[in-house]
Amino acid sequence: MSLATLLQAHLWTTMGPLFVVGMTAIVVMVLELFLPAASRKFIVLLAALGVVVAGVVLVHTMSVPPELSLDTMVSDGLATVSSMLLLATGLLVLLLHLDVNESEEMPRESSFLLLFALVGALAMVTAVNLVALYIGLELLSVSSYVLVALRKRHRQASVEGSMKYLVMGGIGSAVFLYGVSFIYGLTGQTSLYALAQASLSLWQHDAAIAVIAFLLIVVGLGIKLSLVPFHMWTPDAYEGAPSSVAALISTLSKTATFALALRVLVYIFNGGAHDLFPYIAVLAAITMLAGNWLALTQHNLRRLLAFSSVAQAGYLLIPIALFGTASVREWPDLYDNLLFYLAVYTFLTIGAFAVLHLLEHHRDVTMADGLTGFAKKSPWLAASFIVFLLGLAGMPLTGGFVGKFYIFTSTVQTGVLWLGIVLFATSVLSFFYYFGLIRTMFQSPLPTYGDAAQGQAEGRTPVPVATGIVIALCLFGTVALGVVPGILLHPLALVQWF
Amino acid sequence: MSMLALLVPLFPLLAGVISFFFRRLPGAFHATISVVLLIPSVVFAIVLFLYVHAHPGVVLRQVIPWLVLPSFSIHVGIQVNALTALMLVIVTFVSILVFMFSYGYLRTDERLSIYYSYLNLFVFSMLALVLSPNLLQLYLFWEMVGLCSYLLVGYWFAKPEAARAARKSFVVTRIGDAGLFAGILLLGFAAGTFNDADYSILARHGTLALPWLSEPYLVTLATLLIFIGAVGKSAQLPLHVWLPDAMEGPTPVSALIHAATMVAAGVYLVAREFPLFAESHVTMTVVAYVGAVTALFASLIAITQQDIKRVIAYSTVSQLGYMMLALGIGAYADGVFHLFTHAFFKALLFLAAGSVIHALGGTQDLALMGGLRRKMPITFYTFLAGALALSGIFPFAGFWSKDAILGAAMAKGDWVLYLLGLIAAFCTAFYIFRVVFLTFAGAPRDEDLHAHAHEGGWVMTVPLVILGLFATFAGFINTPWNDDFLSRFLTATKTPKPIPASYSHWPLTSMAISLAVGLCGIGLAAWMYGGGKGFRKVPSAFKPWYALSRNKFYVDEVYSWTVVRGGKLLAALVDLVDRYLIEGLTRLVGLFFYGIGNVLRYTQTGQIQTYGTFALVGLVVFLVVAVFRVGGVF
Amino acid sequence: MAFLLWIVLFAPWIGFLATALLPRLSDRMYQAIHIVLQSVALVAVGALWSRFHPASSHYQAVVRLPWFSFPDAWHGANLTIGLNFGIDGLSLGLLSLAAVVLWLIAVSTRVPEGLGKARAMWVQLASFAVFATFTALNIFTFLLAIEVTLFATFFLLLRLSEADSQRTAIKFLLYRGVASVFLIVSLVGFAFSSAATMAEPLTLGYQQLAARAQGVATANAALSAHYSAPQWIFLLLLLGVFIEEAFVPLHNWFPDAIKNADTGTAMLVGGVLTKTGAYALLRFGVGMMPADVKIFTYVLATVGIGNLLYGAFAAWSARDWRRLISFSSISHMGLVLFAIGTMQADAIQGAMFLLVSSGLITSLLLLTTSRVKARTLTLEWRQLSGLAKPLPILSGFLLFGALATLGLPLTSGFIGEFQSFFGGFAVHPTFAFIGLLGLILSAVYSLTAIRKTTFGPFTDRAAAAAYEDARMAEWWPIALLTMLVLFIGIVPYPLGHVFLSAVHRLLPIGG
Amino acid sequence: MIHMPVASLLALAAVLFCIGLYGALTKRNLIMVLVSIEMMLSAVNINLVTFSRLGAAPNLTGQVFALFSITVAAAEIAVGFALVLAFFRLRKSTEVKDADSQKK
Repeated sequence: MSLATLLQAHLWTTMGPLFVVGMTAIVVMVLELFLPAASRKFIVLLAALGVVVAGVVLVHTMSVPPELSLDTMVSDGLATVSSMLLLATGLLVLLLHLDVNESEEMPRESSFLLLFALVGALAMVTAVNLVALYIGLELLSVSSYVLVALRKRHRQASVEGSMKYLVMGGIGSAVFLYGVSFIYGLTGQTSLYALAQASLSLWQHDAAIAVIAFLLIVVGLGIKLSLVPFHMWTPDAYEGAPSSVAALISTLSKTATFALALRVLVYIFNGGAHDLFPYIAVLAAITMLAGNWLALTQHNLRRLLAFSSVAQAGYLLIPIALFGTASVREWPDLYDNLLFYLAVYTFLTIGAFAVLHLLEHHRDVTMADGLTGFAKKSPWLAASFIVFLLGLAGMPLTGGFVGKFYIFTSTVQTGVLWLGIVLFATSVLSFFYYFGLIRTMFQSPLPTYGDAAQGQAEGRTPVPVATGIVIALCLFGTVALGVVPGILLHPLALVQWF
Repeated sequence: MSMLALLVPLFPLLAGVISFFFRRLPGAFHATISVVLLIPSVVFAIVLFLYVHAHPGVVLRQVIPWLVLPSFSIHVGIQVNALTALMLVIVTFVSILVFMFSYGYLRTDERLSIYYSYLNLFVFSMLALVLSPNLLQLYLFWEMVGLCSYLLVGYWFAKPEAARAARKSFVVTRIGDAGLFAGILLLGFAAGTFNDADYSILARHGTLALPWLSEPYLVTLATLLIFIGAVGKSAQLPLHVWLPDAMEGPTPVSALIHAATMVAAGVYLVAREFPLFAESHVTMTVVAYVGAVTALFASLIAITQQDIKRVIAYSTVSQLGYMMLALGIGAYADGVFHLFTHAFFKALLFLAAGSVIHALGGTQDLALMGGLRRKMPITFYTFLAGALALSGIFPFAGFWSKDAILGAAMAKGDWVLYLLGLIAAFCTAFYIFRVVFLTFAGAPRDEDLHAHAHEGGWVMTVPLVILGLFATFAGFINTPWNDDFLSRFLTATKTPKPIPASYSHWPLTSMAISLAVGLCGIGLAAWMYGGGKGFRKVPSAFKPWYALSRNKFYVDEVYSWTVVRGGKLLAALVDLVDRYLIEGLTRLVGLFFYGIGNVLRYTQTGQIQTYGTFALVGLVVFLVVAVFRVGGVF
Repeated sequence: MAFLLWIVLFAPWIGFLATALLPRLSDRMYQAIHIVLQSVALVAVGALWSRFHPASSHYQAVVRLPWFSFPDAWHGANLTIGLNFGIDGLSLGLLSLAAVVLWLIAVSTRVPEGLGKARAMWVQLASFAVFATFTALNIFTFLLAIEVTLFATFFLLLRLSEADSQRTAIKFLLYRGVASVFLIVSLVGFAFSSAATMAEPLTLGYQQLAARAQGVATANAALSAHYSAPQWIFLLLLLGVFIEEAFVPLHNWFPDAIKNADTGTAMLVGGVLTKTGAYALLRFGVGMMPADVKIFTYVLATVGIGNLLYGAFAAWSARDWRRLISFSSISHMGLVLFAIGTMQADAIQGAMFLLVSSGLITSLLLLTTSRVKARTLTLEWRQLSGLAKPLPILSGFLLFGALATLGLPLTSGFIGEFQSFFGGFAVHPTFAFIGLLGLILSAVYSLTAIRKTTFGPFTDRAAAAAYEDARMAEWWPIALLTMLVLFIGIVPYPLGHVFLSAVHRLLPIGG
Repeated sequence: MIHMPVASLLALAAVLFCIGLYGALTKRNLIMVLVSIEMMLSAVNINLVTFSRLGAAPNLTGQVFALFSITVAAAEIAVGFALVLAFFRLRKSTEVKDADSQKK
């Protein structure tokens, strides 16, 4: 490949944000190494600035038609929209990190890892080549493994969580890659576009191997997406991770992995979609059921949120499962579904983790019982938490309702109504624990005995500025997407997805 | 003219409203305003009666739309025909006397305003019922009079018996009302209107039918259902149980509602629907037999009752049975005639009994009375007039009307009915003179009470005297001498259509027999209780029969053991099901979800390798399924 | 006219926002805001009456609020979602009921100490949602409103309940949550399947859906002959309705909610929220899936009459007023279901009457008993007797409520009752005859309650001194409800006329 | 050039993958677990390289892919060992079963 072709390859259009974030990451890494601990705040802000700049670049990208560079990176609808979401997520996480960094006494080399995770995530959504996708996936994963282990306050849980994440993630990567290797073997291609063209013949000639490859890929991604029964690392990792990292792995890596899964599965396997995607449907159903069911009896707040995110992953999987029966005309609908709900989910989850962080740090609350009297002591914070929980439960006036309803309409449209029914039925199951938390917040505190006084510190919970901004933004996002969903839905309607 | 008819019920309504809202004013005010405002009603009622008499066959009708159903409109308003006009006179006339009497009777009661507002509401409802242009409005006020009865029976609500009796009166009549309700709706749907004037015509044309029931059956079913309503209201067998208990209310109330007017509404209803009833032979037979059996049955019970009001209450049941009997055998005019006379003499008996009770400070037990003739002469003579009327002794009112019924039965040749009626007539004469003797004759059985006994002042005696006159002379309205004035009046109108006069000549035989039977009854009573003999020992041969009668043939007990307890049992069962089964199931579902959640929770062992194993199992299951699918198994 | 509906809907909404966002005011201030805005809504509903044309066959006072669209929701075409509101006779009747009850909640029920904000906020949100439920013109708006009522009421139950608030609130939430799932699935399924069968664009609007169902008024009449929804859709709808209406055996949440909630919330739940299910059945079942209603007519009749009797028997064995009220409401709703199941125009009009009437009577009883409880501290019968002596006014209202419950003529309950049976006798005579038992049982249980509480001897002299009968400030709301119940019973013409137009709308074929 | 049957190579990879998986799920020592994961990745690499030469459409991509995979695996194992070290410092153990402070 000559230099000339390289230059003609619209690198900036496809990889601009990635470059910016990557460069920021390196700068931040270097600075973190040399600057004294006192200027950590500045460094995190610098990282956030980099993300903002990347966002600006991305907006610029959106104004030009989709490009493909190096047969690897693309700036199609899915790439740009998910990149936007990822950058927004990254920004929120970084802001949250600003405060978490202080309170959790994390080692300073954390901001750049967040940025590298973001780079990986961006690569996952922009790449259309299996090799690049894999690199992105691993970049994100490895950064996350490290990040999870960085929580000093609960050292052991942190390391253990990270260890479990790493082992399971490693197995997942291997399984995923093993599946991918068969695809490569059958077609000799790693470019998704080429694979998409070969998809039908792949299915017609080598159905057996294709099924195995499909399942391996699904299981590999399932581990990353924490789908049931591959989800079991999730609560432990969430419990161990610093709050900002927990927010990161529950949102950023989910968004990126879902986008990747959508691309990989749909591009490679649409030839046999009718036979293959029902597996995903079943997986989605099991995930929704088991995720909610597991959260039902959970009292540890982090683990509860972890299981809830498992369940939410089930909801998010529905649009992908629907590709099995959807006609090409209906595909954009499924993209819309997925991205809209991902956006909603991101706001809800980061918001919830932000509140949870304050609870943990300032009131030393880890269990649901600790929420007793929360509503009375910190009404605004409690109100925000309630909004996030209502959103997760899919109540109207939050984006959760619109998102779920939208996914549901797609299940009806594509004739997989049973999945829609499971969606709403398990939502009712989730009422029990989401509203259970709300209920606890309004309980008056019980008389306390010695150590049982956990979380019942007097007075309001102080809200640091950065976290406050995060909560406010998430609140705004949640409510805006519920009250005026058009602000996201209408742009989504215009996106040329593929 | 129709405006007049409209005004008739409005005066008592006005009086009721005034009484209700000006509670603080003294009792005399309420009594006065009630009586005064009822005077125009009485006058208008009489004017209407005369008007209808002057224009035979006229039907005054004035309606406004009340509710528009998708299939037709329902109207409310007034309708006056001969029957209505007669009823208006009866109701307003008896009411005004009772209003007067009440003040004497309840002078010291502090809730007199409530009493008068209830009573006025009752009169209004009764008048509106009578004036109803269609069956639905009739039903509306049918229930309203029931409500007023409930309220007045429960007037002394603090007495547990009164509270129970009030509920019982409402619930038992409600059973009948349910039948009436069904009947009205069936007819309404079949005919497309609630105007009952059209029903008999439709029935005769054979167009009265439902999708699931053809014409003759529908008429029979509907009339039987309506008759159930009448049975409930007029306390006929087997729904008579509420009326004796309703005597817990103030005595004037018993006189007005439970003797003269409301209980007669059942008879009025059957009379009103007579043309339709006449279309169904089955119904007519049922009506006649229910009436006859009730007449006898109630009079048998009345023989042995200890409570003066209960005796008269059973007598009412019995007399209403006569009216039903009359209607059932087709003697329409005679039935209504008996209603007319009965209203006077029975109101009289109640009021006189009330006077006695008032004099004795509230006691109603015959065993504590006696010898009151001298202390309360007006009461005695008026009561005697009533008793003679009730016994059917010439020339008192009851003689003419009761004999007309028996004569009609005889003329019809239905000997069973005739005999039932005759035996009842004998019992009637016996039990009422038993009361007369026990109350007024002989020596006082309780000196204390006797010493304080006195007449109740002019507000009480004037109504008694007026009613006494009517009880004596009202029968002359329908005698062969005046060419059966009332019968002609009633049958002259087109609706209800004229029916053949039940008998057209002097039924001397029948008159003689019933007079003789009545005198025998009185004689027996005189022999047993006359001359202050007081209660006789019952010969042991009659003991079981006596007990049977004394205990009202155990009807209440039967109901209590079957319907009431059955219902309560069922209710308790439902309660158990609800509290334990359904609540339990709800909890079980909750436990199920929670339990499964807990089981699932134990899979989170904290061991990485368990996690991996679960993932592997998942993969393997998928692969196995895939293999089977490729192999065509799934 | 549309602006009136705007006011009705957004007055409580503004109230909700204001209450939620205004910083700590005194309870009294929050209540003042609440009362003012709820009154505004009530007045606007009153004004709607004056402008409403019963003769028109269209939805009136239509408010269209373009909102957003779901991209590519139907074969690549966007599905436009608007917040569309409008009224027909049925909507207006139920809207009025809701406005009255919610206004009374605002002005006449006690606010627990320190919970002024919570109550004002959630009641106003619930009130917005309830108004929206009854006036929604498309499925999305309807479902949205149903869900909002769900969580608004949850918070009310949670914060304000007098006893066992946690359990009550969660039970309510889970039961009705399941119901809303059924409603969502069936209604959206209905919209999609009708679009699929008719090969027409997807729509969620009532008018279009009803037109499709009835095969009239569409552009291509030949194509759209007559659409009949798959039976499972209707079954799901029915299940949702059964839970919303608290039909046995899915009623378990209801007695608990009535028993434990504070008076205001109990009025909201018993007086308004249990009417949404029947409203849905009328709007969607009768109006859009008439064929299915006819197919399932025996199911409806069985469940309806079953509930009528079950509710009556359970009320008979009740030992306190609140339980009696809840089961008598269940009993009334049973009759509503029976009436709807007959698909007779008269009966359906009756069902509408019954809905309004039951809401008013339930509220009346709840309000009255709350006043009684404020004095006696209990509503259990074994601790009450002879209340008519110390509390004549309240006892009078209690008696009136009981009489209205048993469907005494000239009270509102009778109108619906006779119409329901009127249609019932035409179609299901057997069921109707069995149902007559309910007429008797209602008298039994209401009057038993009266006998045990207000009648009978009043023995406790010490308490008598403490009991002070209600003053005007306390009884005027009850009197108002009494007047309404009486007015509808005595002069049913206006309401009947409005409902008549709705019946004609729902059943253009004539039943 | 020696003829290498695809099937045997794939079988080798499959066996290696399974051994790796088995090891990862059963070995008691964390280091052994990590090594087992490495074995799984090696199996993948064998696959890739095999297909790069003997696949349906042989090309170099597979080998490039394998190179990337090896690199990434190295990074991953480095992190893994760092974690094991941290874990050892905390618990004085490298046993898998000791990483159980979080459950349920």
